[in-house]
Amino acid sequence: MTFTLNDDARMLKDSARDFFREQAPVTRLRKQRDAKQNGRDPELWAEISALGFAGVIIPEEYGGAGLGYVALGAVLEEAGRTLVASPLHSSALAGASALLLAGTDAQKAEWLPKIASGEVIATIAIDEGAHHAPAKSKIKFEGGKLSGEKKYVADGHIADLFIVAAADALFLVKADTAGVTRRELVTADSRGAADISFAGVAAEKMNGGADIVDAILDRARIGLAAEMVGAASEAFEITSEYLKTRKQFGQVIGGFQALQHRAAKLFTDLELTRSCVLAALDALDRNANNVAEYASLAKARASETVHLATNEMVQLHGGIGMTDVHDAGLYLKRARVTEALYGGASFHRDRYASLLGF
Amino acid sequence: MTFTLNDDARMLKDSARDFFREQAPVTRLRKQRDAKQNGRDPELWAEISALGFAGVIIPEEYGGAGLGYVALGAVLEEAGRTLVASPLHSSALAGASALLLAGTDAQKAEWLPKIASGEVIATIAIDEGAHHAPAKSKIKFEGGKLSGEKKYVADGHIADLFIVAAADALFLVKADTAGVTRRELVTADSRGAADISFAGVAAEKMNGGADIVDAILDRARIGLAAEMVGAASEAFEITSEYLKTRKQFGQVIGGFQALQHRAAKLFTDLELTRSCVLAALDALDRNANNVAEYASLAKARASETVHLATNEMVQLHGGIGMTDVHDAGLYLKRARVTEALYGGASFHRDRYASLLGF
Amino acid sequence: MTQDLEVFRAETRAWLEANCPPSMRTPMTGEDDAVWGGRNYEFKNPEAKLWLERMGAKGWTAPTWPAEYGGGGLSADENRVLQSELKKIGARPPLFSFGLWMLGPVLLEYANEEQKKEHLPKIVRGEIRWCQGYSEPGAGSDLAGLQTKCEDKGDHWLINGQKVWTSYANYADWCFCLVRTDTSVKHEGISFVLIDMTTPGVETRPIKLISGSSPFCETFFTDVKIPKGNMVGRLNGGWEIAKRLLQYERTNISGFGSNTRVDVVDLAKKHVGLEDGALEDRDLRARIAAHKMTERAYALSVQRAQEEAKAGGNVSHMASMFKVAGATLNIDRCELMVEAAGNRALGWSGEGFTPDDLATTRGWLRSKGNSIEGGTTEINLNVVAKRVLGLRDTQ
Amino acid sequence: MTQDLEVFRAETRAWLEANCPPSMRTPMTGEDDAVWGGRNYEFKNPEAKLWLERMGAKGWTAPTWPAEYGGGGLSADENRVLQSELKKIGARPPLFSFGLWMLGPVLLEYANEEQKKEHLPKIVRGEIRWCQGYSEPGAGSDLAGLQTKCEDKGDHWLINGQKVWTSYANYADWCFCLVRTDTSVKHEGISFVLIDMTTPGVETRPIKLISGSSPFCETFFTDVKIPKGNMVGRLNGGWEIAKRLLQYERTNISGFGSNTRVDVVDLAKKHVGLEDGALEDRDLRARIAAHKMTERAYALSVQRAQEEAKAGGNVSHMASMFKVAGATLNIDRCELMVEAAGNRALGWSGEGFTPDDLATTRGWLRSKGNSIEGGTTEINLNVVAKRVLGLRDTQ
Repeated sequence: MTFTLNDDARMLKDSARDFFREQAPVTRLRKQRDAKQNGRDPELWAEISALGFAGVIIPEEYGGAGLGYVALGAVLEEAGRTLVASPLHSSALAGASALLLAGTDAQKAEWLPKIASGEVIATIAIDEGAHHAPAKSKIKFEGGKLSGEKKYVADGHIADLFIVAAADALFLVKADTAGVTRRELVTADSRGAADISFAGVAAEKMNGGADIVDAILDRARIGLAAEMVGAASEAFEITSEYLKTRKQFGQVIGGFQALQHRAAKLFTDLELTRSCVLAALDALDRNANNVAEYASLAKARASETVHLATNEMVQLHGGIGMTDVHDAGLYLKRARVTEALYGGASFHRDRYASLLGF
Repeated sequence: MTFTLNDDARMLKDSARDFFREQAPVTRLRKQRDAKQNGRDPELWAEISALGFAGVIIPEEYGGAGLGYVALGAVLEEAGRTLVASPLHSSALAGASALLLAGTDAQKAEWLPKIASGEVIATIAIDEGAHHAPAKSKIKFEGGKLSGEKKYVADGHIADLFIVAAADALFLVKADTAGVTRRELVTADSRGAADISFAGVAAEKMNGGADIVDAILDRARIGLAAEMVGAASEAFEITSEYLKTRKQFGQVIGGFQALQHRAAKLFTDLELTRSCVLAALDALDRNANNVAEYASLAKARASETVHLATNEMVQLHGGIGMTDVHDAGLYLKRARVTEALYGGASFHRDRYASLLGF
Repeated sequence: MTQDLEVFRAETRAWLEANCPPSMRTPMTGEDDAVWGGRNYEFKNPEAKLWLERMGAKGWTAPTWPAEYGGGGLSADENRVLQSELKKIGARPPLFSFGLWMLGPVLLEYANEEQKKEHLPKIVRGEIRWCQGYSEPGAGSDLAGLQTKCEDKGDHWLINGQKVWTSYANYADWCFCLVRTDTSVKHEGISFVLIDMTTPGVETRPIKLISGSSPFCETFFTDVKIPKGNMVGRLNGGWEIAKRLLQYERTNISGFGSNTRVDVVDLAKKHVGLEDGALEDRDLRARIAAHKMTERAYALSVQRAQEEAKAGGNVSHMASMFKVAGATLNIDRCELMVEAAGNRALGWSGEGFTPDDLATTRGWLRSKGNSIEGGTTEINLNVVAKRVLGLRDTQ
Repeated sequence: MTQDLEVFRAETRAWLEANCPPSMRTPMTGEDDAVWGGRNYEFKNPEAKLWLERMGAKGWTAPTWPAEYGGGGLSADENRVLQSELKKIGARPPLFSFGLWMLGPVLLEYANEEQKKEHLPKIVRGEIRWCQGYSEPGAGSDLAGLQTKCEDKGDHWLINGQKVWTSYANYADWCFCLVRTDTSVKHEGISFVLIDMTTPGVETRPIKLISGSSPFCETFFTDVKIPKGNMVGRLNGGWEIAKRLLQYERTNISGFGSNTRVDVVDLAKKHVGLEDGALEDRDLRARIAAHKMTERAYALSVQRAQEEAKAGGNVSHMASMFKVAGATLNIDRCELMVEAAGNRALGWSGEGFTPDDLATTRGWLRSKGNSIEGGTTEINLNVVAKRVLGLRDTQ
């Protein structure tokens, strides 16, 4: 196991950091939101794709860079820092993972190059109710036709391709297929999503059963956890800076011991979570046999950490943190969405306990 | 509902406070322990009984004072403050409650006067494994003979009379009956207890079924919660005093904001719990229809509060709090025992949720 | 005495029966149903206007204030009878008002006769809507660091500065305001003044919160002239009044938690589901149970404090404790609601979410302010530690 | 290079095979199996003595210390090979020693040649057992407030004062000790000295803990004379050494959590039981799951820090963070164990409880000290806030 980025990943991370800081800082999300784009920013996605970020885990034979999950995780972490609204996670990580793990040769050949180039936006459609419960899917597939409903599909409102999970199977559905109805959701994180219904829709079955559904979800969870660690880190650093500059009672508020202790605890929590996420990404690249454990560990802890970091961000900023003009609210809202996606801390504690046999 | 003591209860509380502070301060427990009495202190029990504390809830017709649970709770709270080791809770509250609720007229007439005078020590025998699970009792009663095992019976090593709970029935067993074997337990709180086995023992059935078992347990829980609030209050006050006197870095440590905030939170928690316990005691005297809710509320919160108060007591005293010569350890140990008895916070959260229908 | 009370109860009941309009006996459906009064207030429901006028005329919007200032002049016992009768018919509060909750009590204590006569009756009748000018951009938790200047110009005071977090200043008629009258000292250089918001030089700008609502404003004072008679209490004596008023505010805000319309248990049952009578997510269930216990503990503690206050105990020092506990409770409640509602509580607007879903999300975001407004949780913990527990710095 | 390492691995494996006695390849069954060495140490097992002698002779009790001071003289890579081979055969540590963990590294950095030659080899071979004289009754968290006086008497130092929390001082041969050599300043008036515990005027008194064990002592120095050569580093330069040593101590204590013999999950399965493969108490189950996650996160973080240290990163500032996290983790673990074991973990002694039950109770009580010894959690949070995060008082 290693926690250290190799040279390729390091370079990728640096270029991602530079690009997102310059071209997609939080003000860009704010602009998208105020223009009611609900996460639509094709220009930004084109730029991101042009930098190769959409093909990081896709092998070179399919037009990607074949650099693996550690590398993509590094990019997602940087994207998380500035709350970049793009289908990087849903398409370049979750969608691509689904095709890599469950795609037939023909499906891979058809879709992976387009995902790598950013031409096609893919996403995975998992949940069917208010909560994450993949094993309880009611998706039906009979005679080549797929029926059922999916809720809160991330980037579902802009995706071209859905990978639809049943309890023990996966299906490819093009978004423009007859019988697909999507209701766009205007979401709290200003990224958008969709509820989607499939009424006897033409669909292609993919390889694999429940195990593969789980394996794909674990990749989605770990990748999202990387984004969450990025957001939590940035939230922490902004807050920490504020503690050093805001004065009350004649001194910077970072001098107050109660706040110092809270900051120190948050920092510790963040560092512990970072180790889990790095280890989980590494486990994917190593093809470790306990990826499921790492995934639940990373997603549960990242959920709690980003929750704490963003709540402390609001509270320690005081009144200004409650105003819309400050970024704290944007971090808080995105955090809440990522906490819920692909299972929250509660779901993953339960799963972790089961995996450990108790 | 009222939170205010009436004159009788107020007088009783004051006399209990004076008596325990003078005759049974923590040093008395320490002496008992060092002499390996394991909770045996017949002299102290005689004094306590002489003051009428053993008969507070027992009606005058049976030789008691008939003052009710609020009054007895006030005495238990004071006993909790100085960690008084006596069968006050197990006999005067739990045992007496069992006879009052489930005793036949003959059983009441035989035992209540003796419990009120302190001549007989009664206790309830509930748990059969490591955890509180009254509904899962395996006690058998056939042909007037009782069989089964009870674990960690509070004051079971000194009791004269056991009220043995089955899942849906209660039995009176005299401790000296043939077939009763008790193994004395030397416990962390220096109060002692016993594991008891009943091998076809002559027993008298009492009135009532599972409901009455529950009702008796609720009284035991609420009374114990009163003792716990007393211990938590004293632990808090001792700690608070220490914060005002111990100096480090040229100032009293109570001046450090991180400690101030922890003390303020603990105080708030304690006050909220106190309200629950007072309301629960009052609900018993009012014969309210939601005593079960109050009991789980009071026991769960008292468990968490006394846990926090005693842990903070050790931590905020620093090294000295870890030494045997300081009282912090004694509070911590008694707290842990009371937390577990008659169901801990986890058990009562579960029960509370069930009572509230979710 | 008791007999008098029973007479009073009968009369009250009869009067309410005759005077409380039918729609005012139905539960409020949202914040929009709250009547705030004031010069420019537009009643959405004519019966709400009638109800306010009738209650205001009797002084029952402020039942225990002296009748000479427009109040109801009731004893504490009579007021309890009135409140119980109001509750019995499910009557809506006729008026929501910072004048009633916060300013009135301090005017009664600190204002001169003329000021009381001028302002209290209008508060009672809901004719003037008040806002509070306390915090400033550089003076939040450190309120006494405020800099809004108030200069003595002989025949008037001249005010220059900026306030922030003035609740509904854009709707308010008057503002009670802390100003600096001496820059050489801190707490002892603060005074308490009343400002007509229509005075030239007063400007307000609403602040949009992360929840999307705008219940607060920035308020700017540029060369604002106010009469000398608009200072309450003595020159440089404003800090004492400010502290007293903060107690009223904290007591008020800490009550937020009880204003629940949707219960978290119901929400969880709906979105999470039951299995053998227990919420399927046992982890969430345990945390909701713990929360419901704290909620009950809080409610019982408020009841206990009221009982102790009634018995003559001094419970004013508990305001900070209740403020902290109440804010924490409501924040936890909103978090659990969002968690229970899952992805249905991640919406912002549009048809994809029900109004209840959206209210859960917005309410969750709004709740984050509870531990900041009316004194942050940190400041209130300082107060509990120092004033209640007696822990003090030696420095 | 890699080939050299493989040669080293083969040689090491062969040596261990030939020299590690059979009983030293079995897991330790308790604290009693730990070998602490020293002048008066009595080995319970002759093979333990043999194992220490053999390892000590090779310097492998301190593998990376220079060979000239009795150490193994291994490179970091060679040491990793050695450790992995030791782990492979399940070898017990030949020696537990504050000399190895704490004093040795600072002697290597700060001591003069004579001191190194005198003390380091004896530490390596376990001939001298050391204790630490740091805290005093009036100087706990505020360690620099220490008052034990050390006066220059020309040809010797004269020491008077009292230390507390000296680990196993009653068994130790020598003590490394912080003393005050200048009363006019605080941190700059402290020196670091070495004291032979057999010197007249040294007395120790064991402290009984709430767990019943006595791993610490009070130590009294009354007119204790020590040679001038026993001061390490410069006069009044002891605070720097003290801080460095505390880092070693914190790293050391924070490792407590990993020393688990009974797993909390196994204990819970035994005492709580499973239902459909899940612990019956779902509330406890969720909390154990969260704890197991933190435990894993902590272990991964230690691994990461080691990797970063190996790559040349400066991770010494993380000692305080790991100390806090490690102590919290172990305290939580012990709490969960006691909760899982229910009334079986409420015993103190006697036949009513199994030795494992009693170990759970005693271990739980002992764990409460983890957040106090080696710098309290509060002090270490201060350090993280100030030194790692750069949050400082402006005062």
